[in-house]
Amino acid sequence: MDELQKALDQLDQAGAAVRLAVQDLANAPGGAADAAGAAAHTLSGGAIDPFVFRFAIFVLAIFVGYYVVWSVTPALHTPLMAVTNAISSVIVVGALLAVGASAAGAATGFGFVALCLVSVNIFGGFLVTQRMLAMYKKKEK
Amino acid sequence: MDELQKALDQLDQAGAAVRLAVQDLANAPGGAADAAGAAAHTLSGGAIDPFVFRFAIFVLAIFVGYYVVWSVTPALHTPLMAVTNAISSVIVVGALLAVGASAAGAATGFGFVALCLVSVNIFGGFLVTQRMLAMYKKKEK
Amino acid sequence: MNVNLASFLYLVSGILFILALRGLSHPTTSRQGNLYGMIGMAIAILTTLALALPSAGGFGLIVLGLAIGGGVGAFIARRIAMTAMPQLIAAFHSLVGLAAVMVAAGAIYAPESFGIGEAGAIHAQALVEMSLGVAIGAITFTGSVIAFLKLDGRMSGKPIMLPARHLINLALGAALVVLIVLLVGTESKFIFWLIVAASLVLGVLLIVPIGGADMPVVISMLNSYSGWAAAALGFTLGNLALIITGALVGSSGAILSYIMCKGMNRSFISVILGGFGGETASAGADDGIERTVKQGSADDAAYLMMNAQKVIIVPGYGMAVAQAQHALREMADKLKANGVEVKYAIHPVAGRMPGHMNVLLAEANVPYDEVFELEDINSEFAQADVAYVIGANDVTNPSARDDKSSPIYGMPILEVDKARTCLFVKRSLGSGYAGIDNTLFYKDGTMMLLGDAKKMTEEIVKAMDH
Amino acid sequence: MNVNLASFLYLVSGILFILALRGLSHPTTSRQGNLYGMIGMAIAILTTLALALPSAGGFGLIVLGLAIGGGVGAFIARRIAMTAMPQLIAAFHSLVGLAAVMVAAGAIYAPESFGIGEAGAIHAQALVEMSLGVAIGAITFTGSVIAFLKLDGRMSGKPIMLPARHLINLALGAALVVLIVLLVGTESKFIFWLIVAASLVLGVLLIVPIGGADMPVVISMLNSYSGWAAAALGFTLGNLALIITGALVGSSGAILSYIMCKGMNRSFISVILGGFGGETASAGADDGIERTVKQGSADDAAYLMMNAQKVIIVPGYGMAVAQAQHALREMADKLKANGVEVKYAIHPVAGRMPGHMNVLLAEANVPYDEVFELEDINSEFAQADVAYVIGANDVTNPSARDDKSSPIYGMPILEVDKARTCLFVKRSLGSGYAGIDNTLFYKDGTMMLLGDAKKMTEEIVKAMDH
Ligand SMILES: NC(=O)c1ccc[n+]([C@@H]2O[C@H](COP(=O)([O-])OP(=O)(O)OC[C@H]3O[C@@H](n4cnc5c(N)ncnc54)[C@H](OP(=O)(O)O)[C@@H]3O)[C@@H](O)[C@H]2O)c1
Ligand SMILES: NC(=O)c1ccc[n+]([C@@H]2O[C@H](COP(=O)([O-])OP(=O)(O)OC[C@H]3O[C@@H](n4cnc5c(N)ncnc54)[C@H](OP(=O)(O)O)[C@@H]3O)[C@@H](O)[C@H]2O)c1
Repeated sequence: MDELQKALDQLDQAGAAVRLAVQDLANAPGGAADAAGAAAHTLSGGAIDPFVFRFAIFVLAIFVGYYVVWSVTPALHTPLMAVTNAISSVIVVGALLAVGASAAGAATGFGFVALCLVSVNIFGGFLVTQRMLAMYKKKEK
Repeated sequence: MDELQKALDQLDQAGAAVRLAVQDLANAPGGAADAAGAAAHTLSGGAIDPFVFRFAIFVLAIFVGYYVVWSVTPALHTPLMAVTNAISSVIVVGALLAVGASAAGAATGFGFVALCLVSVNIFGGFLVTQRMLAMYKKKEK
Repeated sequence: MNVNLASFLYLVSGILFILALRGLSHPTTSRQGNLYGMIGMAIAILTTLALALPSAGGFGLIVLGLAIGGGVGAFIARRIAMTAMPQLIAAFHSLVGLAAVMVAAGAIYAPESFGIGEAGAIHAQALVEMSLGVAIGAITFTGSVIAFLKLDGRMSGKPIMLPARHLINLALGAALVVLIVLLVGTESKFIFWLIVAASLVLGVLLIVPIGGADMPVVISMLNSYSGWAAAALGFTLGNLALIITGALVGSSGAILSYIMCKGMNRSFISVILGGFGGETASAGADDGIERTVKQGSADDAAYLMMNAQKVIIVPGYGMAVAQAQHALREMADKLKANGVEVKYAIHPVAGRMPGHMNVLLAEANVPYDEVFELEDINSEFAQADVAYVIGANDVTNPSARDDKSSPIYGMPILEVDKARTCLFVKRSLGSGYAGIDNTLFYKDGTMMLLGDAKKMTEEIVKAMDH
Repeated sequence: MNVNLASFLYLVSGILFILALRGLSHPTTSRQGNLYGMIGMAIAILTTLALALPSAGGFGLIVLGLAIGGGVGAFIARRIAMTAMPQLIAAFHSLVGLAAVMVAAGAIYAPESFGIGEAGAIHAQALVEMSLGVAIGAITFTGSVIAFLKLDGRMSGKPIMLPARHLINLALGAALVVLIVLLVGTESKFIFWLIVAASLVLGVLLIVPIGGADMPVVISMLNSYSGWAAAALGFTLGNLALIITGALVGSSGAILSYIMCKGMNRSFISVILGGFGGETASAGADDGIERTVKQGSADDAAYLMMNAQKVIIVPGYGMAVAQAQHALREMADKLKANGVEVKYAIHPVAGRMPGHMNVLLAEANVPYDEVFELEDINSEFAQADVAYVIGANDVTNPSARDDKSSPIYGMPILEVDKARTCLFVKRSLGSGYAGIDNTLFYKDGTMMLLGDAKKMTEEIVKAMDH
């Protein structure tokens, strides 16, 4: 009887764990609730691999990039190079993850170096662009 | 003892059901595997609500729409109206779901009406655009 | 079919629609663009069929629906006269609007097939998105029907001004909001149909006070609406093709409305509030100055143009009404054969829809590289011997440039008054859509050729043969 | 922070970057655009910090890193001479490339912090995306360093042609592919560093054979690469800001390369294969025709221009070398004070990077509405009395227009030969970057003002005071 009780307790615990896991899934991402429903009738979007969405975003961003860059006036092509350089240092996001979130060690070191490098770029890039753009003036009349 | 056995059986079944549900979640969508992992360390993108992605796609598509429509030559503004009309009948997707997938009944009826209407638009829209565009000719030299 | 593959294919079809619009940046690429659009639509349809395999019966219904609708659509597309384009587009819009309502109804009646929950337990987010879609769809439907009737002349273009209409509209709008909240709470089908009914009425009320000639702006606006409705349904269905297309169509309609309003130098709000245009009595010139008009005959016009070096043709709404484009082309051919340089000048809001004149000229085989936009040709009028203004009026009115008190002051105009002689073909000295007297009629260099645009042009062609 | 909120904020920062580039469509909106860019970057940084709250020590390190890097960056940005822009941009690129390598290394050493799996069990997809990112980053790094050295004159601009270099590059590329496959299989850190090393070498080998003057194309190409590297890392990290930014930067670099190649009428492939430009001996004219050159003095030039009605100034690379922009502006002021109409004409590839001349003129306070693009001003040379060509050469060479056998045939040129008189300021009769003799030097209407651009212009200014 004792063993049975033990077995029952374990089952209970296991059940609770599973329930928790499912709840986790259902709560953390707002979409997971949909996902559960979706598995049944393949139509809802909840169950789609995020890679597809990212890819869609990537492709549309290329279109936007294409149009937005062609609309830049040739007189500002040098600032354009400077500013694209500055914004490409948004990989600082990766550097911050490596420095801040990981236990001290090699990764922190790499992250720190990356952070220093892109910081040069962030500050240098935007400031030099600003300096250039400040020089473009209209004719005073 | 019998009742206990019954209770145990039920628990077993319940456990199996939960396990199946979780497996469903993990298998069906390629990303759900990530999702499970992601709940742990908030960083991976797997756990993001698809609504965010859809919204990103929507916003970027508005940018693309803005640029692509401004790049249309004014001489083709009438065909532009015709063709946007034609492509907006992509809601045929919803009509097809209603007709095809649902049990016969009101939904099928609505779907059928919708399907007829947008079909007029699909065929009419693209064909009339084609007819118009075929008329734009260059000077023969 | 795997959902990931399906999503990817929907993305492809969205991209193809982008390429379809992109093709319209030039006539030579436009035909290919249209083809992309068709392929995109085919992909969207096939993907949906593969994703939710219909039963045999369902499949039969689908083929039937496509055949009926497709047949009607193809028939209309073949037969419609180019001059009836504005009406046709309004009519097509109304179909999209009604279809959006029907799709939403289908989703309410069979939520499982749409993956938005079970009957009685539809996701709240889906209900909100859907009711937005259905309301916009219904407004688009009745609004487009009214626009169609006005454009087709089956209903007077005169603005119909209900008393307290703003109040009624506001009340209806508020009622809609309340109904949507109730729908999310109760999921009642009755409330769903109430939303539909209220939106249908709102669509009528919003559009009747707008004058017939403002209908192009209205159509574009409704086009934009239908795009946002499609995008809302796209969110509900989690469908990338719908979301992308909705955004494209939404921006396209908004931009075209903007272009038209700028071309007329009016604010979008003033158009939407209505009351403008229609059969406003032509004001006449009551400033006490005696005005004389020089009237000419077809023979005079033929003589003048045959002896010119450069003629610029300015078509307007009257050319569309009279269907004079073919006669015009014949006249231009005669002139060119005689060594005269001929160009066409198109104002951005000439006619009754954007690009209206361009389509008609293209129909009459005028090569598009002889047709110029306002900015590109306006400086050339000063070197032209004759400006042949056929059925255009407002777009040439110099008071838009010179008279600060004119209601159209600030609207860009084609400067036909800079040409040595200005020939004006119209039926009377009446005003155009804006209802404003055109001072150009009384100018020295102007010769009026009163009569129907087509008949007059044909007579001129005949006179040229003498 | 909630992941959904974070994703939304990353989207916002991506949109702000789009608006930053959009602002550059006009000088007046450009400053606001740059501000949007800064805000976008701040949002991306703060979001990341809030999402993965660092420990106190980590936070200290982050502040330290930002301070060090930011200080150096701000210092450089303040001090750098405008003429050194090409080098600066190359140097900045190299930093982004190296940082991408370091971030990828961080991800390999601490995959948990990046949410891409556990050490020893990193997702295969992430490994592939990461190794692409790291390879492109490493190539960008060494490639940009070489470009920097060549542009800064610390390394000869002469193309260095290794024997069998195409074979070596192909072998290295193949080795990279094999290494990436091995990395995905083994997740070995040693192989990771082998990939880095191979890519670093490849970066050097790819760029050394390209002549110094082709470096602008190379920089743009590397810019584009760094964008794609960022996008690849963005896929790994599931970060919308990185994906959007990567796509923007990638397209921008590609389009600028395309514009430059078109401006030079060369194919992108021929640039990348290298061997062009550098110190090619100036060919000289060996066609046996005797050529005479009319040489003038500063006084002659001053006299000619003061008595002109319209002067068009054509700056080129020599103006940047001599830093003559301020003297030039002074000269233009004198002319304007004397009632002469002065305009500037900029060729799309004048100087050594796109928009190079525009920045320098802006630095010297030349208002941007006096500065015109090739298409807008080329027709005006025929009405100009003087074309003042300062340090430009290839972009005026009429053989690009007239001589089908010329290597630059088909490249659009500024038609300075249409002006009544053409003043050429340069130090010798040597050729420009393309190494082609300029037949304009020997034309009747041309007067050579041999000397340093700055000195000569200053002398002319002095002569104008007499
Ligand atoms: N295109 C658009 O997208 C758009 C959108 C909204 C509003 N609008 C407005 O529409 C107007 C367009 O200007 P518009 O110059 O093209 O046209 P308009 O100013 O409306 O003038 C058209 C003229 O054509 C004449 N006409 C009518 N039927 C004719 C016939 N059978 N034969 C000869 N003449 C005939 C009329 O004069 P008679 O009665 O004397 O013959 C009338 O004055 C503008 O005011 C614009 O703001 C255009
Ligand atoms: N802008 C870009 O993005 C870009 C990109 C790639 C390639 N390029 C190439 O770069 C070239 C640009 O044409 P460009 O006309 O601007 O320049 P260029 O043809 O290279 O000629 C510059 C001239 O300036 C003279 N010069 C140099 N230093 C001088 C000084 N201190 N004072 C006076 N003159 C001086 C040189 O002649 P002396 O030695 O006789 O003084 C030289 O002939 C084109 O061939 C283009 O294809 C440009």
